[in-house]
Amino acid sequence: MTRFLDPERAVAGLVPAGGVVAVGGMHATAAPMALVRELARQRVGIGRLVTSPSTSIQADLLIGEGLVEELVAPYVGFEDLGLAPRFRRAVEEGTIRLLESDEGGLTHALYAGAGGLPFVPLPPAIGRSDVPRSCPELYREVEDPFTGERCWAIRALRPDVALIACAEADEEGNVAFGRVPFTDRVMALAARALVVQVERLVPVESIAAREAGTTLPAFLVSAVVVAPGGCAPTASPGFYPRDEAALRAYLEEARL
Amino acid sequence: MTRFLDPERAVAGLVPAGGVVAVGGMHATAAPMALVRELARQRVGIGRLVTSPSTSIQADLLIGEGLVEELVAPYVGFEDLGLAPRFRRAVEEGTIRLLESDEGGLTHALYAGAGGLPFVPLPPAIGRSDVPRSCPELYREVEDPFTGERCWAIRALRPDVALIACAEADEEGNVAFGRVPFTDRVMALAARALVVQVERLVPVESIAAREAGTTLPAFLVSAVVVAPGGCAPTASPGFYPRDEAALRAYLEEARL
Amino acid sequence: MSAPYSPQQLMACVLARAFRDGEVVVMGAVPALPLAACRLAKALHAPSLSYVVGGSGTVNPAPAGLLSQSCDPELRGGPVTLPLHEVVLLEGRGGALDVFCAGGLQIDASGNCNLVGVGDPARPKLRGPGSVGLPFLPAVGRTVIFTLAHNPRTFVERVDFVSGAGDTVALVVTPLATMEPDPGTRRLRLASVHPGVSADEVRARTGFELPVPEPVPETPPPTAAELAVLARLDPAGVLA
Amino acid sequence: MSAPYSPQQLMACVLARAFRDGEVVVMGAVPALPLAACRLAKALHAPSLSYVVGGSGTVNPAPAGLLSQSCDPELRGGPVTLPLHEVVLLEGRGGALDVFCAGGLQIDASGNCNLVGVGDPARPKLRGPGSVGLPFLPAVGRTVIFTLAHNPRTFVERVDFVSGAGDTVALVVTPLATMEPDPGTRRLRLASVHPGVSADEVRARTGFELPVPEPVPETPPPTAAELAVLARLDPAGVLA
Repeated sequence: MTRFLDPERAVAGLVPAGGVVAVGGMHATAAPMALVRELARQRVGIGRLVTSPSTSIQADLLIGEGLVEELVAPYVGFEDLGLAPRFRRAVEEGTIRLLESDEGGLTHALYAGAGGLPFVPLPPAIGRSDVPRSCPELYREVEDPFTGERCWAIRALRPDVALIACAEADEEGNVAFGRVPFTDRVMALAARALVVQVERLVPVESIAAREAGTTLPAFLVSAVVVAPGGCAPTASPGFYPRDEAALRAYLEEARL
Repeated sequence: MTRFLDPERAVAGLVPAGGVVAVGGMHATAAPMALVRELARQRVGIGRLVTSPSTSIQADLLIGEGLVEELVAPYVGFEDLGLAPRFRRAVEEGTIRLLESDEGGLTHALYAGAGGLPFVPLPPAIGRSDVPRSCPELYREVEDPFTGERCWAIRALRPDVALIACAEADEEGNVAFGRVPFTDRVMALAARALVVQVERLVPVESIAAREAGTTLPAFLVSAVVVAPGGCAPTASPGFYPRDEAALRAYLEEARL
Repeated sequence: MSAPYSPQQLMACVLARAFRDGEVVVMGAVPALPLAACRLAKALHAPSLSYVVGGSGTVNPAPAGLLSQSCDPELRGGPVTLPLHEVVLLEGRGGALDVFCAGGLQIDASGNCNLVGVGDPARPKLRGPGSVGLPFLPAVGRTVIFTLAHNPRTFVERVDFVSGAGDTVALVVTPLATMEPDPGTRRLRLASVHPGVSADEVRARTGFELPVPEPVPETPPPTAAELAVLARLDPAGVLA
Repeated sequence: MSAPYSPQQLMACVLARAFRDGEVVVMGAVPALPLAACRLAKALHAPSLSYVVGGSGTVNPAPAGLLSQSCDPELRGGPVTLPLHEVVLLEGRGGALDVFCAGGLQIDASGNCNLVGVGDPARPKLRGPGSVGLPFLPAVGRTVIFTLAHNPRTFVERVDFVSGAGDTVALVVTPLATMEPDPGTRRLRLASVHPGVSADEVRARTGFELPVPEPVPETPPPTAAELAVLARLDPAGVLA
């Protein structure tokens, strides 16, 4: 059953210390910042942080707090605003264990986690890059049993908990994305527990009026955290744009 | 570029003789019957027919016409109305080559086809059934390069063309499902060409107002066939229910 | 004194009682009976039960009556619909779905189900629809089997084809009786006979050797509350 | 006589001219320049061009200005949005997407792109954002590389890390020049210099040996029509 919790209780109750934590949102859009800030406040150690194919402040902040031991993130940056300062420093100084990965591999690895598939072979193109051979923890070669050819495969990722931001929830705990889903759906399905931060509560009829595939049922949602404005300084589609001034201020401080 | 064609031209122009043809719709809902009937009318030989996880008249009719050489269909039947007579007879008399398959395997095989993945390992549970070992054409064992354990894998399916039914298209060729997608999205993405039968044309703004993931862009749609009522006797959600009398009449004739 | 009821109404009650609050149930083709059971359970003792109807992916639909098509457009009544693709993921993953309602042309002493056919699968005497989602059965919490055909052709010592393995079977419900696996041997044994049915009759209509407990429990008949809910859910009398 | 224009406006024109009618273009982070190019091409010579903006999955968005965030909520303007998961599928599949707009911290003589960092990847001097979608580059029809940094640190003989292989590179566009692969060796060579730039300057600011054709073609400057469209697309002057 879905519980309705404040950020403090959701993080304390559902994010295991040293666990595999997935954090959604792409770039500076729909990052579950109310939950991310609470992770920092409670100083929850993260054994492995798994992000969307492109992540930003939601990862940089946790890395900067020294909470992340191991990172799976194909892109950490701030797009037009620049590189991710704390991520950059942690990698350059060797204070984080970065598992090199790619967008397609990560997405398929979460698909595998969601579907109980042990691993997923990747398109042949991946072998032309240096990514797979630089991370044997995630990528290994396998023989295609149909053709006999070698190909690269990625291991399934199964986060202990996923933290994502959606627009709305109803009182039963059903949630509506109310936005482009990015890869947050498969991240949600792959995780053993799911905490969804929402902008507001709506009647159940409002969720029911949405089209198939744009909502998630309560039975997949461990906890709903109602946090209006909780994506800031990232954008919450339909509610507010990214707060560029706040992001610039973060970057300025982070670069020190 | 998307072409707007009648069923006759769509089938003649886009369904290669002896090719791998995928036909969407689950059970007696959203079957692209206008296209299926045209396949029968033109007597297009189908090298391999790939269906949804559960198919009905859309496969039984083509099988009954003697057009299907090889079949990948985890379920062919009419639910409460009974077994699929022509499918049943073809298998019992050995006039069709049936590749035994399962719902999960088929879905993952289409995912692999859509993503350029050579094959997909399946959850360990599959090995407890007789399905994988009865069809080496589709299922083979592979060693997990991460754990060393053996598991079953399914080969990617890449149809030459997929035929699906959606609710609406706009004049550019963008389409809106307007219904539960079943596995028709991944079938559409896996195919080299895509023919979408729709109930009606709508303005482009109408498609644009739909949520992400409930539509397909014109660049994936080879042809749109406007065929009001074209799912009958199966249901077209939002337009008409299944025509039970017509299905019963079909079954009566098919059982002869 | 209990009110009159049909075998299918009793079966719906037995299934419903097997669902626990907070669980997630998934069902396949021809969903009328498990749909009735889920809605009954939700109305009476399991308000937080969730159920997913077959290929449609609809969660907790509450249509005006009981539907016999798993992809009926009328199933839209639920608050959420999962694309079938995602239901397939959850079935394979384990941990998300608690109960799988299954059936078969043949069901054997180990609880294996066969939807492929009777006889040599390569050239069957009777070809069934196919295995659909049953191969993933062992990945779901537990399996509940129901069938309207309690006869020696359906209940066989060994299925001709294993569509879904009986590893997680917890309960079998027929118009005559209920069965459950012996925790030691995992073979099915008689668990209860429905009112008015004898253990001998059940054994005679079962094609494998069916252990019978002594004394034989009787399946509790539908309560007045259960029948009242069923009457409301099933105005057309699909289960009557 | 041509009107005044900025280097980025010229680059947008060069990119736009490389897109053919009916093609599908996909772009990644910081999409302002390729977004301008796609909209320019669609307005002038490629009305059936389709473009997919980065992580957002939006197809053919036409926001009020040029956006620098690939997941900006303002990108909703397009008629269709594909979930990123499906864009990933199409990138790997091949045959669906014709042009991938890429870039890099380093770009080498073979057209390989590096977004991982400078120096030993295990302990880099400069860590970049990461490889994102570039490893799938060879699966997409052809790659078009653009960068605002034409200097010897960016254009190197061999990247320190191959994020995306240069196998399908067709064109490189910088503020100084365009390059293309030699069909025989697949190494990049100078294709054209922008007006006012000399081949010597380009060679001096390129960190690998750059073959120069004789005579050196000049990149055609933006036409009045191109500049008019750009002015309309980019009221805020992002490319100015």
